[in-house]
Amino acid sequence: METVEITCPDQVFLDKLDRELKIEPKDWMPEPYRQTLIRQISQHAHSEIVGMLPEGNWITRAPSLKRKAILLAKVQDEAGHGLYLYAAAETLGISREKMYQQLHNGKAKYSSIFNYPTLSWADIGAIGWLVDGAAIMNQVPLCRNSYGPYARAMVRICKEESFHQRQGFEILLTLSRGTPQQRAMAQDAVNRWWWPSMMMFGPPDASSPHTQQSMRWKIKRFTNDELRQKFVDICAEQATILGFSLPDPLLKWNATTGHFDFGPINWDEFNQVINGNGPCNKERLDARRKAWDDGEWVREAAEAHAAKQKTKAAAA
Amino acid sequence: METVEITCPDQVFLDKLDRELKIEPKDWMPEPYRQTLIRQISQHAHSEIVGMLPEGNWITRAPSLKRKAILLAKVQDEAGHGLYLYAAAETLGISREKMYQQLHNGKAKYSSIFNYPTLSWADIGAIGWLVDGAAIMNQVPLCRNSYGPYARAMVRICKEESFHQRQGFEILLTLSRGTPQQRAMAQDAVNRWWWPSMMMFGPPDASSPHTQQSMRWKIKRFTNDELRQKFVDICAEQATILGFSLPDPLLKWNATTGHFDFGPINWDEFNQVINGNGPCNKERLDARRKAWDDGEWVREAAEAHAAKQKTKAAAA
Amino acid sequence: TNARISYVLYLADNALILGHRNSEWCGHGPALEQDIALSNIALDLLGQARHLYQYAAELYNQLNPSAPVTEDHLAYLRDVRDFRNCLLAEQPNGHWGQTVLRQFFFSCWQYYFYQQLQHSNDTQLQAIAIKSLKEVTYHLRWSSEWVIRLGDGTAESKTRMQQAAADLWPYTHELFQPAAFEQEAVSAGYGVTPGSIEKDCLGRIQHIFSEATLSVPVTQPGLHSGGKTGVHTEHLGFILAEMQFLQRAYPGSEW
Amino acid sequence: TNARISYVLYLADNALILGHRNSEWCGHGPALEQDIALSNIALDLLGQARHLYQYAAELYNQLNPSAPVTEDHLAYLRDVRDFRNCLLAEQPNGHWGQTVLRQFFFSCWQYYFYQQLQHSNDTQLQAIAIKSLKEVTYHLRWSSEWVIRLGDGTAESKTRMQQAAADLWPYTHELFQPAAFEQEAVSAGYGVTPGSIEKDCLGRIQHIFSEATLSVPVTQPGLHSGGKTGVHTEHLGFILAEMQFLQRAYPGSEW
Repeated sequence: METVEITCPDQVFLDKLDRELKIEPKDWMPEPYRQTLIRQISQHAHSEIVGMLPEGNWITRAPSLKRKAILLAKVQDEAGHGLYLYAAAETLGISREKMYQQLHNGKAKYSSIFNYPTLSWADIGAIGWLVDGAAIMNQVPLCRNSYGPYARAMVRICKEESFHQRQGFEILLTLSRGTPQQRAMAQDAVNRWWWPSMMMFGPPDASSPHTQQSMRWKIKRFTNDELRQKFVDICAEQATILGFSLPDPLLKWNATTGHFDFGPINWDEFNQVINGNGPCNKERLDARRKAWDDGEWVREAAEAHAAKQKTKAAAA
Repeated sequence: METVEITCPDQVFLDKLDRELKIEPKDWMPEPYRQTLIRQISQHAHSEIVGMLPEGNWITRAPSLKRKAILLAKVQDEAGHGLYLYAAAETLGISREKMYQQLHNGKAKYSSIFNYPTLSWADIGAIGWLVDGAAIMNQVPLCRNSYGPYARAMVRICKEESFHQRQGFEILLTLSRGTPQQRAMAQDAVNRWWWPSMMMFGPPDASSPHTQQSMRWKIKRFTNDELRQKFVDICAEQATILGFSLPDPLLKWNATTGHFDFGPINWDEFNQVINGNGPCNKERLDARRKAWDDGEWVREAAEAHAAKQKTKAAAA
Repeated sequence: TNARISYVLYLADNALILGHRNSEWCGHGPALEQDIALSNIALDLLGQARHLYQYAAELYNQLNPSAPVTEDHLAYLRDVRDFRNCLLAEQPNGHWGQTVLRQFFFSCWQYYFYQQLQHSNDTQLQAIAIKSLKEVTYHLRWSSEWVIRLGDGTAESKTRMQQAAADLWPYTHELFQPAAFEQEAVSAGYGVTPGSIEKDCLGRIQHIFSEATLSVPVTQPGLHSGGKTGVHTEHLGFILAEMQFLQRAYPGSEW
Repeated sequence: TNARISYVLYLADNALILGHRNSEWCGHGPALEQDIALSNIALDLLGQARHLYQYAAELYNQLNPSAPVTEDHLAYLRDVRDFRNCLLAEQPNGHWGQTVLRQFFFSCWQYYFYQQLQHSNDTQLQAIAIKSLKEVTYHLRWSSEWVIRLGDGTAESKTRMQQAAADLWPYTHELFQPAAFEQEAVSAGYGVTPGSIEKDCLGRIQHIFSEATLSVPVTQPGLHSGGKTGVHTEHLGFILAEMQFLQRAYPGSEW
């Protein structure tokens, strides 16, 4: 008589996590893990799509043909990232339409940074340098996250993002070597985007209740504060190269900790923006809703045409 | 027994015309006279309204605050002219809505000149000088036309139009004294607006079948060709003052006739524009239709509110 | 005097940008009479802007006599971050209801503001306030009437107005939050304390909204501000690109 | 060589302005996939424009070595009357169907045009034609598919497409009417006779329209032309005001 070993699925799942194996769509996974991933991946996808808007705002006004081509290609890349991520989320059993619905009705969030306006060309540089910089800091560890489709999407995304970040840095570098007006424009952009970028890492660990669970599930690899500190350390150095200051009088090298100290973040502002009261929340959502609504007849026609073709093919 | 003299109304009407008395709304008038007036006055009103569009196109781009104020006031005056004229036409038993309908469905015409685009700031000067100039030439005799309300509207309009014409001339004069680029801009505008302005007087007398009847009715006082010749004579002189040439190699003083000779007019182009194939016919009508359609809920709300107020007043 | 220039530019930019927005309607209004009325308001605002820019240029030229500027320099050669107008003024026209409501909120503020500015110790500002107040009184009446008409019109118009109120209301707070140059203006006796007119404004808005059967939105002063220090919405850049094209493309020309 | 510069600028402006229009869709397309596809076409056109402007600048600088220009001078510092693009390219995006139809008409023309230009005796134009043709072949296929899909889709989409065809068709004639610089280009052997590709274009359009169950509008060549000599529609001025703002506002800067 043979003995049959029954392993409970939960244990298989945790075992895989421990052995740094990927969870794949057909694998069993705990429902809260699935829900957390859906929330996070779709939020990330929405961020890519909404993130097209503030930068897209300067495509028609880019100051040279070369910059115009680079910017257009970049914003297009973001659409591509959105595609990868929606596809990854779909493997968890949610449709793209459903995710859009949640975006449009305000149930799903997106990165609050995109609720700030782009006011000058230098903002395109500052977004590349700071916003993409912060994004990469968040995303590189995600390449090793436990859910296979998400991790693979992140690998492709990170490669492009670091390219974007260098482009942003290069815009600022060019401005830093330009006329006094250009330098002022760039410093102003850095001033406006610095603190919102710092907020991109999310609330401080002390008020981030889900962090522990996400780390256990290997969705998250570092805490918000750890990543934020890394970001500050890198940016503080790079700002020197650019010759711009960061708008934080408390920013200072701390030889004891081996890190830069920095001033307090205005979490009240962060919460306001998250809750819909940022400078551009309404514009961003309105633009997305309008694109979707305006596209309805197009999607319907495309479906109708495809159905006709199918019928024809079947008849033939 | 007294004898009753019965005068047939037709005779009273013609008698009035002969004595240069005005026909008033309550007076009897022949139906064709009424119809001709409705057609002419509404066409004139529509021209004012559609004429707001090509010039309105430069309000947001006027090159100085003073020019912006002058242009805005001018376009606003045209709306005022439209109002006077619609009101004059309404005295003949047609509603403004009906006239709009005829404009929007293409049944009613408007001056074909407004189907050309305004491409530079100098066009605003050229329109003032040439288009308003031609309009005045047409309109001054209309101040003496036989229909009272129309004649009185024209008196007010002519006063403002000649003011506009001077403003246009002054724009061109300023450009003529400006940079080489500005002079070129102005010459180009004159080149583009000259022939369409010449067409504003309508087809040559030989192919203008209604002229005789209109002159008998004292709606018209001069023939198309007479007015056109007057216009050429004046403009040829003024062009010299401005230092611009008119784009007609055959334009030449003729000592025998005491007038300027001029080259042949492209009536084929004129007919194309009249028949809807001008450069901007579609844009102009679309803009008017859109304004009307977009305003529907506003007009409905205003009526509903007025009705409520009336009910309240009656109840009080 | 730098603060004084900022102060005057703030008032000038407000008038220019809202006048510009209104002028976009010219030829496209819901009825001829309204086309004319709104163009009139645009013209009044443009006139106010000119007086203010002329005064600002005068102040500027006293400080920088070697490179004198004109009203047109100030209107046409400053970029977005130098404009100080409130964000309300630059919001898109939207439909007619949004335009008249934007005008109502703005005129309401201007009305109480100019009433106070009449007592400025700066005689030029005083004179501009007195002259402008007559115009603004009419703007306020006209826009109030339209708010009432559309609020208390049809079901559709009421819905549209209530939505417009929700959209525009967050931009009203900024008008009552003092910028540094306003605080200096108050200390020096030529400016108005922004907060001092908030109660009157709110009262007037409540009164008109109640006649219009509309409810006044409730929001907290938040992030829909920054115009006074040049942090605008994304709309202003497009306004300026269009408005300033000729002056930028043909520098130094007379028009 | 002046005619050659005009010729190259005509081709460059066509590509730039249509690319610009397409790029306005970026972030606003009916679906992500389409957003990406149209941005790709915009990028291709922008790339073509750059090659052409660079060549035009080279020709120009040979004539005027003392004041050399770059691709950016040509794109950013000419005003409306100097742009030579066809009027079709500058027409507003309208709805998605209008945009894809505009692209179809244009790509159809570009496809047959570049096929001929491959035989230009100007080696630079030849090279640009060969490179561009690969891209345009894809644009033509993509836009054809969309015309078919929307024409033979729902009743609504068919109506919209037939209306779009009526609106855009009058602007197609211009492409086949020779400007003076084109006649010179043909005589000198580096250009394409515009009329020579009309039949092929029309045939292709008829074929695709028939698959799309749409009828080809019938209009005579008329007054919807002038782009080649700088007589544009009123749209181009607004495109340039926006596009050129930074170069105009901050002259002589590196970006």
